Amino acid sequence: MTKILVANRGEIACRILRTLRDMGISSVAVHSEADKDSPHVDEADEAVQVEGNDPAKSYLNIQGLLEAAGRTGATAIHPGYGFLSTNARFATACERAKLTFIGPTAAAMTTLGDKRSARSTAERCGIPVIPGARECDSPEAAQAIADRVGYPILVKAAGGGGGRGLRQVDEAAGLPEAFAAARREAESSFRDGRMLVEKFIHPARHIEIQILGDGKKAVAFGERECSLQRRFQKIIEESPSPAVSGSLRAALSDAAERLAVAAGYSNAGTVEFLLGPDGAWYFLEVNARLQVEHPITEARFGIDLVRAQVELALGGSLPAPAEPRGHAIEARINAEDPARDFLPMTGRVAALRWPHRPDLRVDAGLREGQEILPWFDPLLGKIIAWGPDREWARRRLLGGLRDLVLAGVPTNQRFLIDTLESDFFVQGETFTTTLESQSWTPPEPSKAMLVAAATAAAPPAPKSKSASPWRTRGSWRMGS
Amino acid sequence: MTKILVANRGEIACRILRTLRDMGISSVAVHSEADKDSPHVDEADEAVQVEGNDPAKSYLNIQGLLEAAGRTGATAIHPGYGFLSTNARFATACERAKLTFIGPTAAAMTTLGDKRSARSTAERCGIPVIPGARECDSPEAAQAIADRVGYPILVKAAGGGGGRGLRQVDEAAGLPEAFAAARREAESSFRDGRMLVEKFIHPARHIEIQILGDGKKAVAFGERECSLQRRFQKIIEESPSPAVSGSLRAALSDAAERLAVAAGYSNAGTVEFLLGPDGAWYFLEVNARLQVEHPITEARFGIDLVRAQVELALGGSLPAPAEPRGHAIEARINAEDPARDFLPMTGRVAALRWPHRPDLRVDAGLREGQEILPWFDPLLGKIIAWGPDREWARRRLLGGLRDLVLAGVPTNQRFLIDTLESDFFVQGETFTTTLESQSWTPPEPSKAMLVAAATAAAPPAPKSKSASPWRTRGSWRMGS
Amino acid sequence: MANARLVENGIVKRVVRLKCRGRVHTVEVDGTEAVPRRAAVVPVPGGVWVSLDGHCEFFEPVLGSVPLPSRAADPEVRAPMTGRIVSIRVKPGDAVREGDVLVILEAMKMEYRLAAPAAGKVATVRVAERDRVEIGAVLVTMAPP
Amino acid sequence: MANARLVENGIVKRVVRLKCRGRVHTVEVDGTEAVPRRAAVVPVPGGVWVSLDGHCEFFEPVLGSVPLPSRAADPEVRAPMTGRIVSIRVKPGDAVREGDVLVILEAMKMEYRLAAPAAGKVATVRVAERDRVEIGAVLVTMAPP
Repeated sequence: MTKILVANRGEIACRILRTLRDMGISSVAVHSEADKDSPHVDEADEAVQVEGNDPAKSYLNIQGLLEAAGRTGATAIHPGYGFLSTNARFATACERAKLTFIGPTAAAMTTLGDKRSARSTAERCGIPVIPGARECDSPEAAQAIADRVGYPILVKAAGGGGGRGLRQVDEAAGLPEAFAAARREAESSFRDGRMLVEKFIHPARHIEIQILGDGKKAVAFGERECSLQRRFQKIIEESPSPAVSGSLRAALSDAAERLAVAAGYSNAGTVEFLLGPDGAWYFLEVNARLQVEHPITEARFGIDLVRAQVELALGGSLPAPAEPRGHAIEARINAEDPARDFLPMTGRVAALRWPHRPDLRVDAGLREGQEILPWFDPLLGKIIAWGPDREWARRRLLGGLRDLVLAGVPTNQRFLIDTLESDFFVQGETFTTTLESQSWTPPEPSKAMLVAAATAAAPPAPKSKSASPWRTRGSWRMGS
Repeated sequence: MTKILVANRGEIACRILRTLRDMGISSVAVHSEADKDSPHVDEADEAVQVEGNDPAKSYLNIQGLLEAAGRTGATAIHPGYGFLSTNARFATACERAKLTFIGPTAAAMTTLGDKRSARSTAERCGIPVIPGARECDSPEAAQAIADRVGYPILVKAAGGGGGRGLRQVDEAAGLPEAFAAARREAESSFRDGRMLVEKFIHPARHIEIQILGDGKKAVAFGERECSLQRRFQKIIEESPSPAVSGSLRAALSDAAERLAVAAGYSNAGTVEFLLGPDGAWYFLEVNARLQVEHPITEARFGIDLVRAQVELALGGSLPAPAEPRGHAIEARINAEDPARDFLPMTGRVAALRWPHRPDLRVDAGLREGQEILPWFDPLLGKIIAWGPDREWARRRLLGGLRDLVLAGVPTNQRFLIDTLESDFFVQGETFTTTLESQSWTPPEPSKAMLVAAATAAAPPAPKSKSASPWRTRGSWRMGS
Repeated sequence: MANARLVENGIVKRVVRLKCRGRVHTVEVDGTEAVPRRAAVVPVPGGVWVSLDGHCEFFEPVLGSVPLPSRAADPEVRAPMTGRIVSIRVKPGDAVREGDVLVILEAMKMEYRLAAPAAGKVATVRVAERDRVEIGAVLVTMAPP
Repeated sequence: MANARLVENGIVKRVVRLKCRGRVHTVEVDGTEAVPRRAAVVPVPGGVWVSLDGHCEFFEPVLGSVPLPSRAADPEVRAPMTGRIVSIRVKPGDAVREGDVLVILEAMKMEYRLAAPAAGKVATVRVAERDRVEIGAVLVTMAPP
């Protein structure tokens, strides 16, 4: 009997748990003390509290997670994304504890999850890589590489991802501080302070290929364009990319499949590329796990990637790649203030109404009354629209974002709407630097919003005569 | 500038209004006095109250609807399903008022919407029809036909649909009363007392073909099997049908397209067939409008049928039929008691939580606190699941139905779950008489449900002494 | 009486009789029972709806010889058990209909939707969101319409 | 007072001042205004959230007629969000220029550099490295140069 522990929280834990329920597989949720009332806890058949020094640490507590699996009789672990999903030590620990880790083997994860090792594997496969990317342990070593390839450069964590431990450096003077800050972030986020330096390709598009592997073969499931990023984190993703031709898609898919096969990669993974302004493309890195933006691939290919992950991990065979259809766009709803440098926001969800309409999918793990805590990623949920073409998917997504009500914590909702309505998005002119080069000012609240707020903030005097303070005072004056 | 008035309410009005919003088309809702707070009113840009002698009559008030269109400057009317959607007089009145009726022309509606005329058109096209189906104005005439084709027979309204004005008669003795009852229902539902009598094919499957026409050409979008019915109304629909082979699909599609072309049919419509136990099939009738179950076709073909309807009505060209994909199943959530002959139920929605998961669509127009009124169809909403195969769609739909919380009014939720889990459904052995031949008993409430109810219904006595009414009374007695 | 109290090993057990679809069920509860939190428990005038895993039923407490005071007459809405206020749906002056949800209370891993016992106006709201409230505490007071 | 009342043609008009994203808006309402019903209006302690067509903002009623202090002149540097102090770059008595980094705060796995709002002198440092701080907590106070 298979029983799967989901070592994650939030929308991705909810999403995985729902597929497990549909598969008829028993599930176990884990949670920190602060998360004991979080929605993902309700989605599982059982829930176990795992200790941690802060609420996020519970999900990084390898020993605690293995104990939770042992106590509940779980036979497999799905790591989701983030947290321990790309931690080879965790994958190894699961293997030792005779738990099926739903992801690549620790060996493949080490080969492709580590940026340096992934790069040399790519080079051996004849896949182009970004000039100058070398590991360096000091600001001085970084400076030497930068001098060779020229500024701007990127300093980034060798063992990380998700935009943390990443800094752009435009000139030599800024390098030492950027290097130190990136390393601190890398150490705190990934417990791994190794850094890489590389040439900054500009303007570039971020194109990634979804793959599924069984250790011997690998199949590509098209590309996703994830160029729209703030603070190096993706915010709007789409598939297909408006910039990828059939021949480019074939080349990228072939490269991704070769890389996966070379590493003996099993389960779901993503191979990221940068597409330069001259049409040249470079291998960037491998995300050896499920991605936040996986639903846009699911919408086009009619596949449930979590189900495919579980089936592959349990010894199933690779699904046949279906013909993709139409266009899908995802928008991430974050608790953040786009008007103040996307500062993460906390608060309490005071009202929540997700949109419902054809070909619109909502992935979230949120409820009214829930406290948004500062220790976690600001992602509150995702809205994914599918359409027969890009324009229809864009309109559907806009419709969904306009219908969404999420009050009590500031979010990027209106920023997403304005971005999807911008000329650059309509024209598909999306680059990794697009959002940071645009300044966004929140629109003034409309007359209707102000009137609604004024009415609620200062309700009119009651109409009943006895209750009116004016009437009362008048009578008094008359009587005095 | 196009502006569309939606002459309907409930889930279908909400669904149409959302597509209009995504298309950037201004919209007008209409509502009866009792419906002024209903969800569909909020979904439109404008709303107009239309008078009626009872809350449902507003939506049948042709003059009132045309006035609402005139007052708001609407240029077109979408009738949804039910109400006036297949009323040729309404289509004609719209044409006269220079309003685009989003549906077939009044002429095509008359040719195919009327059962007698549709049957003779089918016969002219060489499409098989059910033996003995003839119009008859008296029980005696009906008896003569029945004697010829043999019992059981069906008595049904010539100008109706949706199961109203329809009776099965097993022997001659029951005919007079059944005929009278069916005619009464037909007159009250459709203001049309003409009746048909026909041979009852048994056991039969209900198979229907979705078509889109432009008046000259017609395109089929696969079949839907809608055999599972209670009180002659569909309750679970799926596409494709487990009983339809590729050659049968081609034959049915060809018949549907030929019929539509013969009638000069434009816009969306559905051609219904009965599939007999011997594999023979018969033309049944045409639904000259959008169907309740249209989302399962949308899920497989990646088409928005409401958008296609609007575009066709505004002079657009027929969409190309895409290759269908996977399997889709719809379940209708009705306010009714399956344990008491599906008696419609009323009440107030006290709690409502729709399911969210990949490839699950919810079409509804319902909110917490809403009163379910007795004048309307008991349909509260629909859950539609897509999957790469039938079994996965079935499991997804079951997952969604189990997650749904809809309290305050009795519904068929648990009945739908048990039906989807039944052997006959799993094996695809679904016939129009399947549900009425099964008896369903609601399961006993589980221990957990009873404990939850007991805790909430009779909370423990307050611990504070002063707050206890018993303590207070005791003191009184002591003092007296 | 609907609810008899038994004391067993120092734990107060209550015996509750509930009618569901015409059948009376007798349930013993002592407050230590675990109910899955995905259960929705929705008290309304006259009883409570419980929805769990797609099975939703209405339960009506069966009243014995001593009639309980009519809920409709009670101008005070009290906490049925000790817990935490999750959400307040009304403010003073709001007109409510019978059955409108006033306050959502979380206790024992379940949400309780406390509804207006009769149509009327909200007179006072005595608690704030996130407050911990004791059993029997007055949460909302009502005035006639 | 935040809300003045005007009487015009027998209708009581109220003038309400609301702060949204630092800007004060003055609104006249008489209760006859139509607000689209799809707008969500969510009162919470301290103000009200309004969400309409995908635009959601928080409005705070402005009390009193005294002008608000200018932000630039604010002598207190506060935590923009709840988090942990990673690094403190100044000590009391340090002269700083506008934009100089005073404190680095980590929250949601990212670093925030809190800079001097104007040139001046550091008066007090109220936190230590590794402290957890709540949103709005004063971290550093400034004195004129």
